[in-house]
Amino acid sequence: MKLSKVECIIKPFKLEEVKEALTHFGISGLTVYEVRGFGRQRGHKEIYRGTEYKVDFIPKLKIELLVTADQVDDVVDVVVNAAKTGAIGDGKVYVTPIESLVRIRTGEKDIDAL
Amino acid sequence: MKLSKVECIIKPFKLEEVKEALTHFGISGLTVYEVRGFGRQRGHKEIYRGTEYKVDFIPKLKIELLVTADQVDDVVDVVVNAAKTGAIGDGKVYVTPIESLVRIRTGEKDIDAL
Amino acid sequence: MKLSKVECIIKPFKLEEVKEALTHFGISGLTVYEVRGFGRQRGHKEIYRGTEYKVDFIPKLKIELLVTADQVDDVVDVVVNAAKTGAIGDGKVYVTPIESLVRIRTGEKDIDAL
Amino acid sequence: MKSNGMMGLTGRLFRSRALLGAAALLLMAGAAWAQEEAGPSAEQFSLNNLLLLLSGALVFWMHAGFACVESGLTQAKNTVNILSKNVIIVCLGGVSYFIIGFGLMYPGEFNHWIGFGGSGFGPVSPEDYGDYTIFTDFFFQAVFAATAATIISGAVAERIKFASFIVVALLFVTFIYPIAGSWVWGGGWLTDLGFKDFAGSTVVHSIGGWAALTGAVILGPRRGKYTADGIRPIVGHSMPLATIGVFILFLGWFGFNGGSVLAMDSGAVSMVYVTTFLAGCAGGIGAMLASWIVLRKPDITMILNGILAGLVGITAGADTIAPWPSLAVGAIAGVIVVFSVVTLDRIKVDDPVGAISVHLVCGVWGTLAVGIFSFNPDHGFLTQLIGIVAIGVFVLVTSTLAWLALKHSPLGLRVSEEEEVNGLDTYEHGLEAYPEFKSTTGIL
Amino acid sequence: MKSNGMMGLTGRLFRSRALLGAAALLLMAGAAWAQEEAGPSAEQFSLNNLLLLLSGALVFWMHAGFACVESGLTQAKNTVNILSKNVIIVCLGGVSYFIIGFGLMYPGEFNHWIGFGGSGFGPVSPEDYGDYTIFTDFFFQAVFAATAATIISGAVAERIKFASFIVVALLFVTFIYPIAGSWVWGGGWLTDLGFKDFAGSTVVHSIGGWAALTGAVILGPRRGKYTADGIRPIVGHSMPLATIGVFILFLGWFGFNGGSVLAMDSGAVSMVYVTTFLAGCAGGIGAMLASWIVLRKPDITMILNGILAGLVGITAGADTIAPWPSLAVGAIAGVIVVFSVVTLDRIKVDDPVGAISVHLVCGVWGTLAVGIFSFNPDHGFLTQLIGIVAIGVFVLVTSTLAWLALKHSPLGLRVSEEEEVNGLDTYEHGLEAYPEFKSTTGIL
Amino acid sequence: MKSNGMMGLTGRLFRSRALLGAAALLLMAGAAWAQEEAGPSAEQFSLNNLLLLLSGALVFWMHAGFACVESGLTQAKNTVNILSKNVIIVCLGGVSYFIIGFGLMYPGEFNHWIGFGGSGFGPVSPEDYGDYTIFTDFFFQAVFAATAATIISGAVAERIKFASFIVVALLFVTFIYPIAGSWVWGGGWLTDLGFKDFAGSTVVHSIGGWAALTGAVILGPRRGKYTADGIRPIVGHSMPLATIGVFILFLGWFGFNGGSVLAMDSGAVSMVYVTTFLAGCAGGIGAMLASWIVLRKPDITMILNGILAGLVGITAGADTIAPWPSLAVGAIAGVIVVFSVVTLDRIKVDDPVGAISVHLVCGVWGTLAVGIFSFNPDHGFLTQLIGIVAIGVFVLVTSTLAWLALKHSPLGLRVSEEEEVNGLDTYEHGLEAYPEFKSTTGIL
Ligand SMILES: Nc1ncnc2c1ncn2[C@@H]1O[C@H](COP(=O)(O)OP(=O)(O)O)[C@@H](O)[C@H]1O
Ligand SMILES: Nc1ncnc2c1ncn2[C@@H]1O[C@H](COP(=O)(O)OP(=O)(O)O)[C@@H](O)[C@H]1O
Ligand SMILES: Nc1ncnc2c1ncn2[C@@H]1O[C@H](COP(=O)(O)OP(=O)(O)O)[C@@H](O)[C@H]1O
Repeated sequence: MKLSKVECIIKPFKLEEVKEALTHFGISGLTVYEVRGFGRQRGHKEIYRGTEYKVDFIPKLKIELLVTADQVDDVVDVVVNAAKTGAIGDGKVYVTPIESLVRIRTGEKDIDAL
Repeated sequence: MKLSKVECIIKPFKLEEVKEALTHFGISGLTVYEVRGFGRQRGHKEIYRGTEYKVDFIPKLKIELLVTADQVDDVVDVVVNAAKTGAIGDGKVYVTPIESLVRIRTGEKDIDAL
Repeated sequence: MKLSKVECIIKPFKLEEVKEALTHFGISGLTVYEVRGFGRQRGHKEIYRGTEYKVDFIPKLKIELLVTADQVDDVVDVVVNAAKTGAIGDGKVYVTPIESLVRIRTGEKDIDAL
Repeated sequence: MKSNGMMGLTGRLFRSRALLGAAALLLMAGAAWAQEEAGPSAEQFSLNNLLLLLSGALVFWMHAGFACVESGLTQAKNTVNILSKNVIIVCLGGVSYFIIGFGLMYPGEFNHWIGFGGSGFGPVSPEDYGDYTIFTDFFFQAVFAATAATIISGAVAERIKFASFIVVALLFVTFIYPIAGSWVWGGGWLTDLGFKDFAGSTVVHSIGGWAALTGAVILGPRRGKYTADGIRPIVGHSMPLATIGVFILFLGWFGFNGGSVLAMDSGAVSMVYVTTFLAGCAGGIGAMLASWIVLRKPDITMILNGILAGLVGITAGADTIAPWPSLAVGAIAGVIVVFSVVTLDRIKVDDPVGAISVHLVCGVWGTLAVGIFSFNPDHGFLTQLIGIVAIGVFVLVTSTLAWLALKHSPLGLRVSEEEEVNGLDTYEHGLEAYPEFKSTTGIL
Repeated sequence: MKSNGMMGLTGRLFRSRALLGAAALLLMAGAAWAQEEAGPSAEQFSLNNLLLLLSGALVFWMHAGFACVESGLTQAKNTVNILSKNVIIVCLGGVSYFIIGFGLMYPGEFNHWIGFGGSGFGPVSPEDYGDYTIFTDFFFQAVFAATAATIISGAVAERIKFASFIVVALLFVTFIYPIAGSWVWGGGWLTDLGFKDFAGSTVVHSIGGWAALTGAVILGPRRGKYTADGIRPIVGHSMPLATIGVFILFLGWFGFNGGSVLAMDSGAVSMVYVTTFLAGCAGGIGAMLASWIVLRKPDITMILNGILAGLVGITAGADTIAPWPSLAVGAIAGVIVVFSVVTLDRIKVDDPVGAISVHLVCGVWGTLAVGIFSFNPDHGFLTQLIGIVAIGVFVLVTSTLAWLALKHSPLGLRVSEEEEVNGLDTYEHGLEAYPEFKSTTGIL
Repeated sequence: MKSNGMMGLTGRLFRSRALLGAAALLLMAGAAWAQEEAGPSAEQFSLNNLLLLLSGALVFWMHAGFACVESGLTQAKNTVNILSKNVIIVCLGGVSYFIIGFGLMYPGEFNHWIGFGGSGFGPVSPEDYGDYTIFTDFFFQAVFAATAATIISGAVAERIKFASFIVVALLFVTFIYPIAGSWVWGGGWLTDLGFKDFAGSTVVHSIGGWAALTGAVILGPRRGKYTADGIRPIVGHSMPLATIGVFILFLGWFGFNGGSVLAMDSGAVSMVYVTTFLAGCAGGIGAMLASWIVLRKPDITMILNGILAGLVGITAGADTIAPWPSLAVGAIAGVIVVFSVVTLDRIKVDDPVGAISVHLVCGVWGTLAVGIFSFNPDHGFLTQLIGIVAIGVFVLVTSTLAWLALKHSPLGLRVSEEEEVNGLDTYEHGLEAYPEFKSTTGIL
């Protein structure tokens, strides 16, 4: 079966909820990146020693999930539901195809490596 | 329309310039990762308490941009122009296809989610 | 020739070995991300001021390699061999296709940009 | 103003007299005290001032310790807030104590409940003031006062508005602390009763601790700390900061207790150094063992709290509890603090740094310990209990009123959910504690 | 050599005499001073030495404070550089002051403009030297000297070559500071004039500040600070470091000012402690209010600068400005520093840590404040102004020459663009301050 | 118990007598010492106590310095472990020295090889004890003892089990250090021989250093340090921490050496301050130059080690080496330490923080330096050598036995490979030093 990579940019304080929703759903693992980003939500102004400046980049987390192609839609739903606050800056979920996967420990391939 | 992910490894001090060029071009958002890498540029030697050692990994930033397929070429040009110093280690820009995209806040899909 | 992106989640202390194996193999560069993840290996319990809690996320490194399609299998093998400890949590290697690549410094494209 | 000084001294003499009596009993007071009644010799006067000024400087230094402990044991996103509170409280405390607190705490002749001796002090003859100059007296007292206010800061951390904290801390250091303090050290009714609190297990630590308790309760816990699934620890962001802070506080305590002898009486001061040192050490050991046995790991935050617990514990009787029993006082405090921290969490009182356990609980323990271990037969358990309760009730009531008044004022007490989640630093201070992308320092 | 010691003392006596006169006026000097003229009693002599040695140790400690403040308020990529500068300047300052500076600053009998009393000191009778031993004298003066050099370090941070900084700092601490210092404290022409600078608002802080100003101007701003779009702040990388630094400096200031009484005169020393404490506190409050009102946020870096500003401000008159006016001196300094920081940025003088505003601007303010607030009628505004200008011109000229000479020497002054962008630590020191991949500590 | 106190004094008098003799020789002892034999005046007694108590507080403060240096120069993943070791060793050291060490080190009349004067101390007359109270004596000695144990901690860092370290450190501070110490400072056979070690280049630093050496050798190097390709440096995680630590230690050294005069003798104490200051400065300069020239970069970790090396170097003779030669002693120590660090790495003795080079190698150098530079003709190179060898052999043997016994006990000595690779903090302490995802502080 084909595999996909689901990447989710979320608000940091949502990590715990998203993780629990995904574990509950039954994903086998995930990887988290600390990132900073901007989009609609454009950062805020700060003042340092009298000078105003824009902090463009807002701390976000990226969650990366390897899943089988048939799980993708459900996984995306789970993340969207768990990560949503309704406020600007909630983030994105995007999916890319995976050509192959290997588990380092055992050498198992593709779906067996999940 | 199809979407693509443009990933750019750049020198950290170029972030501001690249960000401004991209904003000016009109991208809707971006995400930044702190990474370390090496390529042609192989790090430098340092000395710690009398022993010389090679610091292989040089701090870089990765910028990740989700754009429509027809924007890809222009975006790559914008980044290449803004990030170029002409010196070794300037970095790479590479493009991967995206299967789908969702905006967490609204559930909008694909191009609407940008 | 087509290019691929090989992503490897490994145990942090294996970085040096993997890097050396890859350099020896002849890859032209790589990029490292600091990440945290979980899978089979589920983190550990810690106690803070009397309360037990689970630290789910274990520090890992992600190595990202751009290689030509015909190198992929060998590169994966090299990484798997160098990164393996045989213990749970050794990580994954997965491959995604790349549409295009540019070297910022020179504007060289695709395989020339490696 | 001069008479105020002289009167202020009256109160303080109760401290040194009680001390001298006790010390004399066991330490066979020699030539040094003979001169006491007639006023100290010129050199003894200088020695007293030197001791108190340097001790005061060490007590001042404790504020750096509080700043480090509190920021180390809280999250990085609130660090600028914590640091700002600790820095500004010293500044505000010093000035307000000069204008009001000092006159309120040492009012001279007064009704033994409340009195005011005037603001600041004018030109007075330093030599006529007593065992040390009025400047020395003020300085040593002022750094104590600010300390008491700082205790509150940790317990209400990560959720209180900066401006609101400033208001409450100011009320506290200007009115609540000095009035309660005047009862014990200013010649008030607890002095009359024979209540013994050498350097402030109750007067400084418990008073601060009671206000910390009411604040923590009225504010409520930090979001996400107590969930349906149980307690979710919110881990402090830097153990080196917390550890440095405790070393600073331990060092400062030699000034806190050693200076509270209020005279360079070698026997008393040096015994106080020893009991303080041993109790602090025993507190650390007690907490390590308790956390290792009960919690299965030697939790460094507990060891650090344990050291402070031992120090708070010995503070009431550092001059009248002998070295061997001081080990017991400290070790018990170290064990108490571990159980207190756990218990407060069970009853959902959220105290990020353990301030209530260290300062209130062990402050009470230390004050009672005088009734148990003092070698001065005048010190009674019951008197100690009365003092603890009286001061506890007073501070509970007044601080609750202060917190509630502010809560219902337009200013309010607690930051918004958004601010709490994203960190107080960005919202209230417009600055992060560690603002760098580690690698983009090339441009930032 | 012994006579050098004795002569060095002559100069220093001007300080203590002026002090004593003023203090006596208001403080009704008692028995302690009666012995002064005949030489102190054995115990008074010991007391003086003890005060000065411990005060000197506290002043030494200020170097840790400078290191923390400067590294906290600059970028992580230059941290090893800043730390190295601060560490080595103490070492070099101490040794060079021993060999040259001390003899230049306290030359004994001299033409009141410049003189040299010799290198180091041989075996002398400590008792015959005066109010304290020559060793004590040297130690206390040497830690002061290194302080003055450290002030420069912050203003030129993040762009100066390590070797070049060492050369200029050495020239400064070896020649510029001691010569200007000899005019005021060494019995020179400004002593004769009645110029009053108790502990060095001008002699230490402004002197350092002038050299910092010329350095910052000649070096030019850091790349990217002033752009076509306006000022782009370069945010300091660690607020805890900066805050700890200010606490250290505040503590050290009790030694700086308290020790400058140069005798354990209880009235004077304790008053100095109080005025120093109050001015520092008021400085912090003034800066907080100014930044909150004018800049809309209580900027912690401004509060920290404000505390230092208040301390610098009171330093010239800590012994002759009474406690109430010391509040004014400090608060005004705190407000001044906020506006000065903003103004320097407007005129594109890039001072990463605010050293010029704190030490130069508030040093000038403090020296003038003596002319306004001193309770000693001998202190005149005009005399103060003359001293400020004279020393200002001297240091401006000499330090400019030093900076320019170095700039046009083969060594050069400023690092390359590449080095500045990537950080001085990697290039000049071959080591990063925080070198770890956080998670790969398994292998690194 | 009292007699124990009196006897303990006997031993200590050797130190002050030796000192006084030497100082008198060159410093023309004045009125102050005349009273010595008849017992000090009341004020002199107070002065002595004040000096020793404050000096002891400064020595206590050195533990904060060790904690900072050691955690700064090791990896983040082992930071909680290092901090815990440093904190608990003070606590355990203080208590065990009270119960056993003090009585063993100052046993009173004894066979000059080993004796025990009893546990703790009961109520004694502080005035009858000697030049200072028994409390003062104990406090000053206890903080020294804990220091010696802390030296070991750095050399065995990042691989030793927490519990095993505690056991060895306790054995060391309770038995090995006091017994060896009694030979030199307790009136033992090395005192008789005329061996001179003013404040402990050998007694504190080398003793700690020998135990550090045996520990580092028996434990073996950290994994990955010495590979087939050569040495792979394991870089310390925070240079600011390391630098702050050295400033703390330098400050503490004024108490360490200054207090070791054991009396407020102005000439001696102030000279000790000067020689200590100059040697520390010269050590930093020496190491900077050596590392710049030989290693091509001014390595800040070498500068920091160099300062400590200079301080360790002057410690044996701070009171009998004049200021000029103290510069030489320090500078040579600074150069030695650079070569020693490099050499130890060559022979694969893995000492993460340079403790062996600083404390052992420069401790030996400092003790020999007395034989070379002392102005007291009684001090001979040979006697110094005998003392060094005797104590070296004793500590080598006993500490080796202790390490080996523990290694072969069920407890074991070294953590598992897994633990070492992933960091001791998670396994042994269940807590990371910097536990935050920087950006998820919203939930953690
Ligand atoms: N075009 C984009 N490319 C890459 N990342 C993006 C893009 N747009 C948004 N992001 C990421 O998603 C985060 C949230 O996006 P934003 O537009 O602010 O909110 P929302 O998704 O609610 O409209 C950003 O902080 C950024 O990290
Ligand atoms: N084959 C590769 N795979 C992944 N990342 C690479 C690869 N080659 C280079 N990089 C990344 O790009 C950065 C710059 O590459 P480098 O070859 O040094 O310079 P240039 O692109 O100017 O030739 C590296 O530091 C690394 O992060
Ligand atoms: N489904 C997944 N999606 C994304 N990352 C994963 C996934 N499964 C595992 N990982 C990553 O790989 C690491 C190792 O996986 P784990 O299952 O613990 O060990 P192993 O690969 O040996 O079975 C995890 O910590 C996580 O970072």
